[in-house]
Amino acid sequence: MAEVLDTAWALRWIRNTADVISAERTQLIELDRAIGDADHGENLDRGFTAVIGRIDAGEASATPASVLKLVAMTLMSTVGGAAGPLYGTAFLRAATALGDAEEVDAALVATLVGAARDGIMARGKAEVGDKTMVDAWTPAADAARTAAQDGATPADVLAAAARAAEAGARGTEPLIARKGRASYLGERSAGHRDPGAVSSALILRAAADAAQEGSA
Amino acid sequence: MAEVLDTAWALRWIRNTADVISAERTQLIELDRAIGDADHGENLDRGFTAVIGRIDAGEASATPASVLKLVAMTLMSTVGGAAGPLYGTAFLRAATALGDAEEVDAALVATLVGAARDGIMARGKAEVGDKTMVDAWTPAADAARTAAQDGATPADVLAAAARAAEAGARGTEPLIARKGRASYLGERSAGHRDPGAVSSALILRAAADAAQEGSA
Amino acid sequence: MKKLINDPRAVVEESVEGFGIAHADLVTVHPDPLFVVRRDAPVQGKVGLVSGGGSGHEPLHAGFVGRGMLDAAVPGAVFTSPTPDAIIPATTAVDGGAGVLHIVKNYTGDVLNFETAAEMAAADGVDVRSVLVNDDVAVEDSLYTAGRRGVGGTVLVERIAGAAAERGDDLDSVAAVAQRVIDGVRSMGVALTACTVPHAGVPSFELTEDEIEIGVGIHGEPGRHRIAMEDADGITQRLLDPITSDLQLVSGDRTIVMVNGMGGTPAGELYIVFRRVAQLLEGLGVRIERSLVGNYITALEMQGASLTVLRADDEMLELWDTPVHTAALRWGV
Amino acid sequence: MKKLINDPRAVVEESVEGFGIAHADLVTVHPDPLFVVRRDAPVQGKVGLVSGGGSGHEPLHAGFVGRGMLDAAVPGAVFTSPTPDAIIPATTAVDGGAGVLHIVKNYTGDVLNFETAAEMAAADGVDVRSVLVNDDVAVEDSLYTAGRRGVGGTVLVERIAGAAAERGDDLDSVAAVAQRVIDGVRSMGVALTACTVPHAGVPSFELTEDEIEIGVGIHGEPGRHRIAMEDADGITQRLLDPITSDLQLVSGDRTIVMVNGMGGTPAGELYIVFRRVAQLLEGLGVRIERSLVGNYITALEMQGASLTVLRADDEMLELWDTPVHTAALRWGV
Ligand SMILES: Nc1ncnc2c1ncn2[C@@H]1O[C@H](COP(=O)(O)OP(=O)(O)O)[C@@H](O)[C@H]1O
Ligand SMILES: Nc1ncnc2c1ncn2[C@@H]1O[C@H](COP(=O)(O)OP(=O)(O)O)[C@@H](O)[C@H]1O
Ligand SMILES: [Mg+2]
Ligand SMILES: [Mg+2]
Ligand SMILES: [Mg+2]
Ligand SMILES: [Mg+2]
Repeated sequence: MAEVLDTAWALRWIRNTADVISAERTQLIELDRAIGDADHGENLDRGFTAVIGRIDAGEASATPASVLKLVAMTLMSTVGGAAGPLYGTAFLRAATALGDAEEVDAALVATLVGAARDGIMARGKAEVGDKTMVDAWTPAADAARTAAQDGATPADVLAAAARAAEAGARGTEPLIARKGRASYLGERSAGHRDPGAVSSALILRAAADAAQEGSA
Repeated sequence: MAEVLDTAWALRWIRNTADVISAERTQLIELDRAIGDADHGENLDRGFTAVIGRIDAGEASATPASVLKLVAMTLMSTVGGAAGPLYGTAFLRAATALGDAEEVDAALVATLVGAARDGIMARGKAEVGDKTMVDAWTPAADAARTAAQDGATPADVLAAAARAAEAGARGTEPLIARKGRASYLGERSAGHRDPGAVSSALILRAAADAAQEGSA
Repeated sequence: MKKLINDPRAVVEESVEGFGIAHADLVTVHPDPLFVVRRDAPVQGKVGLVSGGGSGHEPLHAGFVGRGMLDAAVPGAVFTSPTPDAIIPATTAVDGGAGVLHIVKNYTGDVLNFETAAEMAAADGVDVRSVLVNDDVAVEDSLYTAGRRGVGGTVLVERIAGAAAERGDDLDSVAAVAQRVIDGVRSMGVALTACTVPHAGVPSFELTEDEIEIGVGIHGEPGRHRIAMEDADGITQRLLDPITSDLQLVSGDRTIVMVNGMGGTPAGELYIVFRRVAQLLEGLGVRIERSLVGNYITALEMQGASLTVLRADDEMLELWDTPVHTAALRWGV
Repeated sequence: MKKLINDPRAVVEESVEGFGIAHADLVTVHPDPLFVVRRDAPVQGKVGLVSGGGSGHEPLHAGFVGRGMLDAAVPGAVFTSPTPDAIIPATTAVDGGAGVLHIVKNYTGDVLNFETAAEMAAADGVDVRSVLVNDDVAVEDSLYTAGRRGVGGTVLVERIAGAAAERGDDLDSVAAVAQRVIDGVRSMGVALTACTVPHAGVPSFELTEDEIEIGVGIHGEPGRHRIAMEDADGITQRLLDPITSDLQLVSGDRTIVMVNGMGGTPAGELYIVFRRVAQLLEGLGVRIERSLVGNYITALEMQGASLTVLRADDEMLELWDTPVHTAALRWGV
């Protein structure tokens, strides 16, 4: 197992994300249709397609942070809705946390995930339990920190984060939404998974897979 | 068999008509939905309901013609669409043909039906075969004249007219409409009976039944 | 059938009553027989303009009563032309001594009822003239049909003739300009869904999820062709082609164009159609001098649109631009 | 799904392009990033008004760009708030030196994107202020929700704040009158059918032939209660009651009332609703001083309506009556 992740990992992460968002576009639209306005999958797909376009055009430069910053700026200007600024902020804070590091070790991976989570919470003011993407990112950040403290590899830190995010996303199902569009539904929001939490788990799983692939 | 019809007959005719139009309202709407605009049954039902209201209020006076004139004026001002002026004119001409006769014999019955037909043709400019109510009234007028010439009773003259009108209405089914709203459909109007021809047959059958009842 | 209505038989009365309350500054509603007149009617010395027809086409006609357009509108039952007993008092109510023009859409019912009313109003001493709008190119205009239907062109006739009346033209002149508009205007419609007449309770025709009706009328009458669903650009071409060929539009011609919603189609889609019309006409060298995009002559809640093109001359454009103040069309005031 | 569209992903661009052609006398369309500005923008010395939000609510917002209303509209994808990269240039394009007011509907997405844009425009030296419209009484306004949604009241805020800006009020004053309108306006909607987002291709929710959704939003979000179909008078009461009680309307209050169609409901039905609103308010002694009946803020082709009531003071009424010249609202000019 590689002890550090690099720019190639960051690029694989984002390509994996674009692929899985495209593959899950319809499912994410369906989830949002149930308790929102049926656009989450469409918006993210549009955003990550634009990101890949800019990566293919050679706009990302040498460091992992430069990749994440490009993602942040592109999502901010192409996704719209709630998820655009939230993911935009998440990737921006993650990029800032990485600074100009060319290699990302386990501790820095945990920091990255935590910074993304903090960005989402700062921007959206949601708490754990409000049935939002925070319910995926908070357990993910906690799991990442614990794994890194326990000496896991970067890939394993990300795998722990992805697992926790997936459990968190599943856990949104019974909750009553208190933030975002689903909150208008009150108790009728219970019984559906939060689309943003589900897409968050997909993004973190893509990161873990990218780390896994790099070390294979 | 009575050799003459009177004002009671005229009133029975119109009540019968109101009843049968109300009973066949939906069928007439359906016929008009197929090749027109789905209002023929509604319009006639509204019109004859209004006629009955005015009869019940005692507006019709002593002669058969006065009943038919009331029908004419009421239909003219409550039915609208093509059928309103057409039936209005038909009943007006029929009333005029009766003059102030208190008793209507077989010859006058035939004259009445012929006058109604002439009124419809003068107003609507349709010919036999254009798939309109003319295709019911023309054979009815012809049959009435023949029956009267053959010495039939007024009730039998009307029965002959009703039978001919019913056959005429059935005969509109294969025709391509050349007048009225159904003409917009061109060849697509074939295969449906003309609603106005069907309602015309109902009106003439009501007249025959009223004569029959009176002589029973 | 789900509609925001009470008794299906009171739909027209209640709707016009609400219209009268909302636009009390513009119109007076006479409840029985039902007709709507301009609040300051009769305008002395001005030709009065009366139109009417079945209801369900709102804002036509009551929405076009007011300065620079109609003096009276006579709403019939849904999709059923009004009766002479309503048309006659509407006619006399707007006669300011200069005569009255009836603007009649070419449907047998409208023609017969307005004809009767005109005769009787004339007998009462009103100078009545009529014009017949028949702009629907979906219908063959021949000796063997009732002729083309009157559809979207009616709005343009009412506006331009209304402007001529407002500036003081006499009855002959107003009738003449109305006729010139009629001669130069053509329309064509498409339905994506059918509409449901309240008293009928079921849709006027059936279209599957993949079918559309080209050449549909404004009464849920089936159109000329039923074809598989196409994209907006394709449909727009199908609406425009018969119009340009019937009008024989050539490069340099100047037009007024209306893209009209049938009632259930959102404005965003109408602008997509308008965009394509503009592109296609530009390709032909035909100029759009003025345009309307929106719901002007509808068929209840039908989804679909119609396209109307008028070959306009200087006078029509000048009349078009004069002030108009009605519930549904307003500018310059 | 049958719509008059081409590529579902090009719906907004093509529609706004058509809008720009149809209303070239009023607006300029900037295609990329997409926003619409008043043709004479920036108006020197005038506070600039910018609004925007997801598309699919036409004529909101682009239909309200023009004299006496908005200076710019920023349309996002269908039902998706626009992004800062479009809001920022729209903001700077309409800054005539007197600052810019953002009129934001209260949805998380709109709030976050406008917030970001405002920060960045401020960093560019523009004096930016924001107001948040949250008039939908169907939603509980509490610490535990995202707060009430912004719906029909937005139209009234845009008109009245636009009038204040046009007469030369400074940024503080324009923001203050906008906030006063927000404080005094409430809305409630009903859906008879769902709408279909083009890229989703299936209706946003399902209603049977006998169900309606009371308290529906303008995005096909399910409402608060799903009930059995009722007649128009009953539904109107359900829309009005929560508004009058939330606003604590009392006899003698003066109001501006809007009965708004959701896109697929014909005008005739809206007037039936308006008639009932007028009767009920009259029963309460509440006066309707001004009214709008029509499609002003829609949810694609959804069938249904919303009711908006503003408790109006003298200044609001005076501002309301000043000239406005936009594609969808026009008077006095
Ligand atoms: N205040 C918030 N904080 C964190 N996440 C939020 C907040 N509001 C909404 N979200 C997330 O955004 C997701 C919806 O995103 P999207 O559908 O793209 O935006 P919109 O609701 O504007 O249509 C929700 O599923 C939820 O996870
Ligand atoms: N020119 C005409 N001459 C005779 N009958 C006609 C003519 N036009 C239409 N009709 C009759 O009128 C009937 C339709 O009546 P109705 O539905 O009440 O009127 P509308 O077509 O105005 O809705 C047709 O079925 C036809 O029999
Ligand atoms: Mg969404
Ligand atoms: Mg009919
Ligand atoms: Mg009819
Ligand atoms: Mg959205």
